[in-house]
Amino acid sequence: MTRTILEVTDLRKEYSQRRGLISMLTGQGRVIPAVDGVSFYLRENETVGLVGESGCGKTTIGRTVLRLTDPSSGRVVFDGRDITTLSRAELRPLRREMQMIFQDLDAGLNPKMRVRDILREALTVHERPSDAEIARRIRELLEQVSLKDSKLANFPSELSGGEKRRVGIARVLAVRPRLIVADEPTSALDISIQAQVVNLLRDLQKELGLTYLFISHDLPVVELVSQKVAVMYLGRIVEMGLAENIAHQPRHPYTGILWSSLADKQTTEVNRRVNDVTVESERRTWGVFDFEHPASGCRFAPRCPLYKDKGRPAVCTDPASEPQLRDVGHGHVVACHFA
Amino acid sequence: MRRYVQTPGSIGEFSELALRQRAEPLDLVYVGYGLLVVAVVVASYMLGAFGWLPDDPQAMNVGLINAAPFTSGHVLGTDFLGRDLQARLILGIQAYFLPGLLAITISVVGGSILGILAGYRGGWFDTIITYFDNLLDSFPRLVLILLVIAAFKADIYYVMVVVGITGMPVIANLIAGKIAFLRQKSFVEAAHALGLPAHTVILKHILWLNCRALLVIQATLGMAEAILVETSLSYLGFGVQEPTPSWGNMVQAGANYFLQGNFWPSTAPALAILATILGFQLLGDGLNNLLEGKRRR
Amino acid sequence: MDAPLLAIENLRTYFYSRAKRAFIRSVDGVSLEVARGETLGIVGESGSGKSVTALSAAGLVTAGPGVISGRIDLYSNGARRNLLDGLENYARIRERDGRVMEVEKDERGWRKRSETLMAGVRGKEIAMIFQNPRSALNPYSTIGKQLMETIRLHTKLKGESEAKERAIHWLERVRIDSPRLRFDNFPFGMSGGMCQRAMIAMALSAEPSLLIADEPTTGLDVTIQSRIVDLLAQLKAETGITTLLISHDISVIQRLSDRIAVMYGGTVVETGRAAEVLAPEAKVRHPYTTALLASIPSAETIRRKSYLQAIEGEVLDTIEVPRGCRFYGRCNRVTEAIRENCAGSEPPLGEVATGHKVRCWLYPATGKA
Amino acid sequence: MKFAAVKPVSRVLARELAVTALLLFGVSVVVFAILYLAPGDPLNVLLEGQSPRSELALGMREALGIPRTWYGQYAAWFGKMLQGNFGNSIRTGLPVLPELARVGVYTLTLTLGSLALTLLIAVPIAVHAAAHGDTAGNTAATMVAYVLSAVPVFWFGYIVVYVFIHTFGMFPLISGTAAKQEHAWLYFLVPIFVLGVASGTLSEMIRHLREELSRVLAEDYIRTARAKGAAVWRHAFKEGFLIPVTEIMSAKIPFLLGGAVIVEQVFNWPGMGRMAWQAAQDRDFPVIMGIALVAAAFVRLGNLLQRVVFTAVNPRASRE
Repeated sequence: MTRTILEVTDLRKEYSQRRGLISMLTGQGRVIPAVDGVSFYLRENETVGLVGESGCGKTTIGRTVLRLTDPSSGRVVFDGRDITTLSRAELRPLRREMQMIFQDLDAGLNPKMRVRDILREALTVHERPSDAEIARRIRELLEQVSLKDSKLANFPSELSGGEKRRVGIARVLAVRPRLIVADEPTSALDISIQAQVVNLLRDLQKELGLTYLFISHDLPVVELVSQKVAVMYLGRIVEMGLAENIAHQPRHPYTGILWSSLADKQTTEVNRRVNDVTVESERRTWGVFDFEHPASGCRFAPRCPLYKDKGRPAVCTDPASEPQLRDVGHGHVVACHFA
Repeated sequence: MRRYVQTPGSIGEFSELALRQRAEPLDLVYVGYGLLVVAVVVASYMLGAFGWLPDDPQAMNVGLINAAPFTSGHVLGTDFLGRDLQARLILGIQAYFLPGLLAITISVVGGSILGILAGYRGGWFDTIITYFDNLLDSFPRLVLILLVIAAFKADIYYVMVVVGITGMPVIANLIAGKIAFLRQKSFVEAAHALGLPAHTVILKHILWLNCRALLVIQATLGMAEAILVETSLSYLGFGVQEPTPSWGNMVQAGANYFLQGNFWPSTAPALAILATILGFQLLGDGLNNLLEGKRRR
Repeated sequence: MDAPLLAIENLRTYFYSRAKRAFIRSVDGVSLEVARGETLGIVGESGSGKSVTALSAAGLVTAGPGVISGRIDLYSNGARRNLLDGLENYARIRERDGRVMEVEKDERGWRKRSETLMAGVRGKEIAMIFQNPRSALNPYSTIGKQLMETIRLHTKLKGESEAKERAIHWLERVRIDSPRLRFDNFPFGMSGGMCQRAMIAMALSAEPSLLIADEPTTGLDVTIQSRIVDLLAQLKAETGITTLLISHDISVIQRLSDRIAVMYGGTVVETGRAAEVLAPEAKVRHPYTTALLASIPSAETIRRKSYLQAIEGEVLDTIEVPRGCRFYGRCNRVTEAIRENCAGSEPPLGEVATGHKVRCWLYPATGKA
Repeated sequence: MKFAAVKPVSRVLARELAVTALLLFGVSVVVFAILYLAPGDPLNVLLEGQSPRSELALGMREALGIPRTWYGQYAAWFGKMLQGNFGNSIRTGLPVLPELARVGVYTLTLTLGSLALTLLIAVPIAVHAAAHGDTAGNTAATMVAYVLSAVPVFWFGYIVVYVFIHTFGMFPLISGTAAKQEHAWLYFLVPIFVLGVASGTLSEMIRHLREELSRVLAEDYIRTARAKGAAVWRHAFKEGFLIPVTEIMSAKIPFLLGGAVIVEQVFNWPGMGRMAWQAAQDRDFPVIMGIALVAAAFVRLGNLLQRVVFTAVNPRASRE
């Protein structure tokens, strides 16, 4: 059994939406919970996929785990240390161990710096290697991400999407991290390049023993790269378990809808039932992301086909009984009254 | 008719061209003219500061009043007291040059600090700074200057402090906007994630690498503003006083003879103002188009 | 095949890169036909020219030099009209070695002429829906007003109240509920899926003969994507409208298209019946299409956790277009027998089976058959 | 993300009014601070007339009920101002507020007139340039605007005056009462013309409007309008024209007020600018303060109007 490298317990992150001096003085303004009590852990050298629709809080989890933003409450234990209590200065040496690949291809690539300078800077953040050592490491990094030497003199704007992504990955690898949060690493890329990057990430994991938190809405890719998958809905994990179980034997109705909508696009048979229900949900909630007025009880109830089938049981909308994650065997957890 | 021509070359040779090759010719003209003006102004300032003038600016020649250009050794003619206009124009630069630099320094430094606080720290700072900007924008600049003159004294350095402070909001907004743009690209966040200390991110990545062009542009535009304010005040009689020359008081003094048909003593400094302000403005705009990619199309 | 509704012939749409002083050959000799009643899906990666083809057909290319040559024939009301008719007079093209080196274009004259040709076509005959529906709808006007504008422009319903009734009818048809309430909504208060429904309603309310759907699901959530695809399928079944569908998402194309065209680097590399081109067991297929399909994780790949078969190299940037086959640099099926051809000259789009054409030197003989 | 419900325009208006009040309060603090920091004791002038700063005087001040602390002084001053008492002019002894009201009308005529003129020139050039790109015509017009924007207003004024003397044989430097003469309208129009053309706002107006309009014309929803065969101008009008025009108008008010100081000086125009000049010469604090406050109020009012237009036009603006 490998070691647990990251353990997240009851993580919460709220954004207060206060703008302007007046609302600031009166203290008015909304508080929007982006992440609402999330717990999970990552073992060394494994990949955990985090899926869900846009706005469900997956990116916020990634950022909070690395403390790019401070959590409202909860613990994030990285390698035995709770990083939520560390000061900025104490945190900096830990930064080299946990890195993030951002969705935006330009993240970290200063438009006014050449690729060589970007990599050099990354190599010298945490240590002071000699020039020869830097040159050697840059060559090594280029090799790891299969990028041509000639690109070193380029500015980011002169690179293609795939090359930018590779430079971004090289920049992250420069500090020799152990944990990488990959936030939608392929969504900004062309299909043929996506496959290259997915392969590259898997190679690097094997080669360097990396641990990934793989955030994506691309379900087949997540299923391919992850050992475990967590499904998020409106700031909560509603189901988590082994990738193949999540994909093929989902217990939570939302997971079912996610995967079947993928199949829907491909097959000509229309799953009328799911469609009706989801259309109804738009009617009910004015779009999906109503954080201000989450349905009381189970927050998925307004969109839930099961809820409808079961004749709208009161337990689903009872504010006192929001379904909690419970184990249904083999470490597969699900937050549904009827799973 | 618009022409599009491909540079001849074989496959794989269409590398990025040098800036001057892909720039709009008009922008190059703007910048070229602006640089010329800057060079002339700086050189003239030096000449004035060391007193290397073509003629004594205070020497009166009552026999040669309001002379036309090229009259007996006076390349630009003489004014109403027969003083050499060329020498006085050169000396007039003293009136705004250092004060203008002071104003620019205040607005660039102050604006950068405010902009970084607003853009980088955000939240409270952003709100407070927005209100501060709005507050400064509420005063017509010249009225505020007159208020300061009334309260303190008609000193150009006091005035330029006001000009500098009122110039801060523009720069603060531009920098905050630039930071917002970089943030949107997750740039700031990625730098933090890598473990770069905040001061490196702010000073190196944001200010030096991404805002320097913008600050140079704003500084040139700021100089145009400073010249405008100085000449206006001198014209109104609050700036440099006769017999010390300033472009503004030269226009004012010459204007008394304007309606008699003696345009030149007033027009020469006016043209100097026009050419200089235009130079700084065109330089700013041209650089904006070239460096910041703000195309007119 | 049925009579075509739209026939694009040898269309070239170029843009100009000031930074490189070179042409971006976005669409470089595309020929396509859309038959009445069918859905033609164009699939390709970014920069393949699929969207520019559609925009050119609708006369919506604004950056210069834009469309520089070709024919776009629209068959409507029993007549054929070329939407690029007479425009060649406004552009002078100088070529060297079959490569455009200089374009001189009277853009104002071109635009004027094009607007005249497109009047009564755009919106009326050809309607379009776009990606990012929220920014494609006017944020300063309500959904209802925008719908009514289209209806009053293009149908016989000119009156305020009848147009409003028709608008509400269309909101219902795209499954927007409480359409009377939605009618007065501004786009910003609505979800992306809802906005796309409104876009579709607006496009169809003019009762056009051709619908161009340019990446209709891009940028939407997975669950919403499937519902939009579903809606398009249902509306297609109800109205039988001819559709030109553009997407980079093969699953969307697969689900909705009768025929497909695969684009790469500004040209069509393969076209044929969707079932035939995308069939897993297809033998004759363009190497690019094969590779594209292999890039997507299949059930088999996922089950065995095996590697994806990625296409090496980068997507062609359409500035440095090679002389030979555009896919040559990334192709893994080049044999010694054809290498010289692949590197030296562009293969023709040859017919390998009835209605199935492939632009590849691997299939030359059947091409002439 | 979730969008807040649309708020009625009236609530947004109330908010903007509150912001305006807050800013005007800030303006008064700035004005007070300048005078407080000034050498001499200008505040005395405001509070009870001139008296030297000495122990005796301080005793006198207390006897007269003048607060010793700065905030006390501010409160007293602010309270008087709220009652409409801006003090009396030192030079003329007249109460400031009615005087300001009298001359304010002239300045308003001058600035608003020149604003209208600037728009009249800038809008066609900007719209043409946004719609057609660089053409010889609009490039030339933009260049002329650039040059005019750099022309010193005072000198330009003399040129215009000179031209008038030679074409109309008249001398349009007036003191405001000469309105009975022949060609009286010229006496008004000439200063407006000078300020409108050479105040330095022309080129900025053209640039701002052109940039905004070009940006909007490239928006997705304009492409949609074209795709459905609708009139592009109707769709681009609100965001591409109405909003930038009100924005630039509001932003340029302070510059025009500053320019008015000079133009009024050149043309002897009996407005606030001339009054400010006179007051600065005489260190007539009550007057210059009053002018600063009124000018700031004018600027804020322009801004408020712009916000109202923006809110009324833009459905997103009512989202806080």
